[in-house]
Amino acid sequence: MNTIIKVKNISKSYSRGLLALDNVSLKVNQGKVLVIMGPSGSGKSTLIRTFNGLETFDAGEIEILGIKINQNYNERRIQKIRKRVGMVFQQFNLFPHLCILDNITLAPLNVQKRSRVEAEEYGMYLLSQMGISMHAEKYPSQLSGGEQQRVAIARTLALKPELLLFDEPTSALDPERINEVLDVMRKLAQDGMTMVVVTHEINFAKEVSDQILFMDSGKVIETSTPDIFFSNAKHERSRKFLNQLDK
Amino acid sequence: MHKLLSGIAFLSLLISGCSSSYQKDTSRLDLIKKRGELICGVSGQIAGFSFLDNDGKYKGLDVDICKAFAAGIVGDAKKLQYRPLTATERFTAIKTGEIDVLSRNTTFTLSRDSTGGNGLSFAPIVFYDSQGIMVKKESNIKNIQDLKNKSICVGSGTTTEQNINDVFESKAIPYNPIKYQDASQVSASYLQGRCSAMTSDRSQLASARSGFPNPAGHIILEDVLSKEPLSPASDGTDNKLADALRWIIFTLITAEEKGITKENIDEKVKLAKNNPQLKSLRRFLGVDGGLGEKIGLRNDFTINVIKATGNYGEIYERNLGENSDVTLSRNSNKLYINGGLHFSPPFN
Amino acid sequence: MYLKKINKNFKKFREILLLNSLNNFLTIILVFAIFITFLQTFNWLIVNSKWTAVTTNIPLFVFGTFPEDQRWRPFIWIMSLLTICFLSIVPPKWKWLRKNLLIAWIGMIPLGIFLLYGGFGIQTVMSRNFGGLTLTILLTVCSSMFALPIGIGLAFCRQSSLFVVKKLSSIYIDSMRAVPLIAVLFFGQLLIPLFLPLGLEIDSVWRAIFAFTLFVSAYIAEDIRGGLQAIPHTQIESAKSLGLNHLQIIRFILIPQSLRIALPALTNQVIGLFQNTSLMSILGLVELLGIGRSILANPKFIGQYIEVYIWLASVYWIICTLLALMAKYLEKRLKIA
Amino acid sequence: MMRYKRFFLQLIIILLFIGLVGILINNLIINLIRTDLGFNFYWLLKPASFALSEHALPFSPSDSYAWALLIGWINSLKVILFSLIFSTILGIIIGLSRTSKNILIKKISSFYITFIRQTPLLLQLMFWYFVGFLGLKNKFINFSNILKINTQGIEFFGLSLTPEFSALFIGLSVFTSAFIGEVIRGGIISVEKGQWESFRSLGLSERDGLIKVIIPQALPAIIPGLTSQYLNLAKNSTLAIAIGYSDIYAINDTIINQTGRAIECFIILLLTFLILNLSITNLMEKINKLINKKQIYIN
Repeated sequence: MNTIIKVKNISKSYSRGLLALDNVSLKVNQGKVLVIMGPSGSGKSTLIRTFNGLETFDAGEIEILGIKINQNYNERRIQKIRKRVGMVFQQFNLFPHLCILDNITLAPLNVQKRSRVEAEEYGMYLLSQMGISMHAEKYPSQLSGGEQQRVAIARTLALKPELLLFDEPTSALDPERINEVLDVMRKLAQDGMTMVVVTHEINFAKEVSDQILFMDSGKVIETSTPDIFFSNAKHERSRKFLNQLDK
Repeated sequence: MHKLLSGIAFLSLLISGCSSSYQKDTSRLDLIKKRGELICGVSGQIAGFSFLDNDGKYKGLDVDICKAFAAGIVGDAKKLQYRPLTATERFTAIKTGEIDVLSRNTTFTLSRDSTGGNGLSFAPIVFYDSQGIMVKKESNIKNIQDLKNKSICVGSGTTTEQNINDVFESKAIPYNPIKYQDASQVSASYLQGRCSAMTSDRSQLASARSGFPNPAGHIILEDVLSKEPLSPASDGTDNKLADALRWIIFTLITAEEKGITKENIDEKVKLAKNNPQLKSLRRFLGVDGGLGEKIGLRNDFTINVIKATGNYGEIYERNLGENSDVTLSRNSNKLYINGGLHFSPPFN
Repeated sequence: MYLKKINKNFKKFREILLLNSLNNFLTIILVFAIFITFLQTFNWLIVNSKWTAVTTNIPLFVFGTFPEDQRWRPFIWIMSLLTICFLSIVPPKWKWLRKNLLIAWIGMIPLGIFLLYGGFGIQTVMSRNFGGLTLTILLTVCSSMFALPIGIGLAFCRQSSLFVVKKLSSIYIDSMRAVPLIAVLFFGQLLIPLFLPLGLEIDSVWRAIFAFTLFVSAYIAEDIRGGLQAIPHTQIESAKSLGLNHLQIIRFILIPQSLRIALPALTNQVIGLFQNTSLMSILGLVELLGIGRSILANPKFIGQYIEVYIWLASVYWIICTLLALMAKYLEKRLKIA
Repeated sequence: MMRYKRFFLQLIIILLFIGLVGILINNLIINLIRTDLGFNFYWLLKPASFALSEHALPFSPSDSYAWALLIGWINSLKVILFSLIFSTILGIIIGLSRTSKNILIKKISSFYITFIRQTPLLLQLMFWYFVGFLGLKNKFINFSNILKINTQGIEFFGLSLTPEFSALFIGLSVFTSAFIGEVIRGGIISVEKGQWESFRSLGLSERDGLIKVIIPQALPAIIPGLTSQYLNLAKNSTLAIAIGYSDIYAINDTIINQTGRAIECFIILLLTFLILNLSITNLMEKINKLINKKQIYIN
């Protein structure tokens, strides 16, 4: 089985001496779903953003799809990674000046240099998969949050990525819109996509994930399967966190 | 202060020393011929001299002089571009080559002519003028003394401004100069009562008065503030062009002297060609002598010039004479044989 | 019943106009002042005004001293500009035309230069003969079209991480914004020739365009910088994570978005530029105001200041208002997009 | 590796820049020699030999060019200062009128703003001067010796102003006030709606609420806009030349005309404006700081 992500002892500190990441290591195999949980400010977002070079780190090494990066920022390698890894953000981050279809085809056309016909065809296919093909000509501001997030997922899928990163994809959505996005993510997981998801959605984590990573203050507190984590967490800190979420 | 100034001067000398290997270029005259077109700087704001008529064409004495230059140098009075210039721009425009020749009511003075001053070269005088003062009849102002502590409208940055200052200062009469950029603004604000008097060249005063609603209500005072010989100018470092301009003006004057006009020029040419004994006419019209080539023009340049504009008298009549809008009597601007000042050296 | 209705209407009227005693007073005074002004203006229009300076010179106001038999050329150009303005406001259904609108806009400059200067089969006309509204429009269109890319470039340079680039562009922008426009135009008209090697001459219209471009680009740069700062950082992050490189992010994300945000400010720049071309009348070009001054110098029209000024003011006002309306419409459309 | 690359890139840019400037200066020097213009500042000490109608300090034509420039500079400052004060007052009135509930006032002020902003300042100045003042002829306004307005200018409590100054002053003030009005309106709008509702619910009068609640909060948004309008006002004052007022630019123009020293005069003009700009910006920054300090205390 192929290892997609291999993180070895990475650390990152902010200028004030606070540690954002403290000696974090992890591994994700192909087709697996890793869910990262933890209270806010625990470094989950920082961690996931190091995977495609949006954040730098001070020590350690990351290997993504066989490409190694370390504390020395290497533009070319990071660019290689970004071409093969998709990322979905909390705030959707669609481009407001482009219509939906143009949002989706921007990267395939300019990064992968595909033909316009091919890119648009594939974009329309993805939109219909997401159930929003009727909005192709509209602009992001005319769509609801759930629809926008599905467009954002389609936009990353258009590059045919080998790994998907989700940074709290549902926390900016209205409660009734959350499921339309989670359904899409479930389907992706079933199709065998390798995913790393930062989320607070317990049900989603229980159902879909193969592994749960619990973080606090930049440290990895616990790594276990969802069954164990939710029923019988090893660590005191994890149990406290779960209790609070239940309330 | 002095130290700073001399410091800057020293620095500039130092820099200029580095590029002294510079060489003088060919004459602008050749450039004009090559271009096939003359660029003439005019005012565009003075009736009778140069102003924009309803049909969008410039007219006036200064404009006709431009035409004569174009006809003489390029051979066609239509191969001519006008560039309306403000008083401030005019000398820099010559120096930078923006225009070839300036024909814009410019007074011939030493400092403008000298290399230490504006570094121009003046063609012969095309209009003998003098500076005067115009007041309203009803104001009862009779002479300069009456203008004590009064406002006087004047065009800024002109010799007019300096002359009025010299005269009033020497007579210790305090006055209040109100300065404008355009000649038209000077007369407008005088007319509207901003100033008790306006000063300018007398020709311009007359030309302005002709356009006033009640010309008879304004008088030009007897006092003459200065001599104002108006003449076209070109770059002072370019003798070849200056020569050509000079003799084109003389052509206009000589033509009047010899009685050659726009109408009879063809006859005169025929006459000169058929009569070898008319030596001076033959030389003047370029049949003999090859005079034109000596100043870098075609031998028959005089014919082109006269055909384009007529002689000096015709130009004057057309723009300033009895039948024009301005009606200014010729006085000093007659030929010397008629008691005026215009005189041309011989075409030998 | 009827009375009640009147009373109700009156109350409404009072609510709108007369809120309290101070407002009462103000309203009455204002109504009175407006009435007087109207009466005076009307009286003047009927009795005293003479419009010959305007009416006999309309072609001069529009085309300046452009040769009479060639006036169709600037006319065609102005008309095509109007058409393209119209097309930008009310975009046509055809997608190909919409996509090529930008190219058409850029094409307006070579078209205008070709039509005005001539050559390639039509009679050449030197720029000294340009004047009136034609020259005003030429100055505005060319300067703004040149200043926009330069301004964008400067804005990015000012944000650059290279110290030298950042400092140079900051110095340029700040010092350009510190000097009066007329000084820059003066530089363009009188001093540029001194900085050029011998034999290289740029005609005065182009020097004016150059000076306007220098000046306006500094202001545009600051507007664009404001737009750039208003773009959320997450936009860049998401573009990065899609694998777009530095130049692609600038081209596809930053420039279009900052332009959209800065659009109101940019329109104001263009309107300001259009008005400021009138400064060239002090520096010897006979654009719209300059031609007005030349006409006032003609002895036939002396003293018709008010009429000429009112006429010029209304021409400027109409065109500027049209520009402003156009921009408002565009803004509204871009808000959804 | 990266750092070297960046260093060399910057070095190349600097060299290119210096090269370009060098070529231009070289051209300039060649041209100055060719046209015998030269470059020095000695002429500043020569007598100006032109008179000025408007001077705050004693001036006669035998005074030096440098002194004439100073006079011009004082004239500029005078008109800038007057217009700055008057345009601010007018601008505040316009800005508040635009937020007024009286529809008539609102419409008039918005018409005023669009009309003034949509016509060139130069044209407005000429209108004020040639039509506004010179067109008055004998019909002049006279309020019992307190305020007189006629062809000879404005007389206000014995302070007489020339028509050139008055036209420039009024033209600049009117023009700038339209822009200041917009700045003020923008500032007032930037205050949250809740603030209006809350002071009204506290029973404060509309005027008290505006002065004590809204304006202090709007000021931080107003000051930067106001600064740039003041800077524009200072720059626009150079249009004085069109209506015969002897400001710094007009005097520079006359001197260039007399001496042909275009480059030197231009340098002087630029330097003076840089100084003026810096002083206005600094002053406004101090005001800004003062306001911010006060705000902290309030908070």
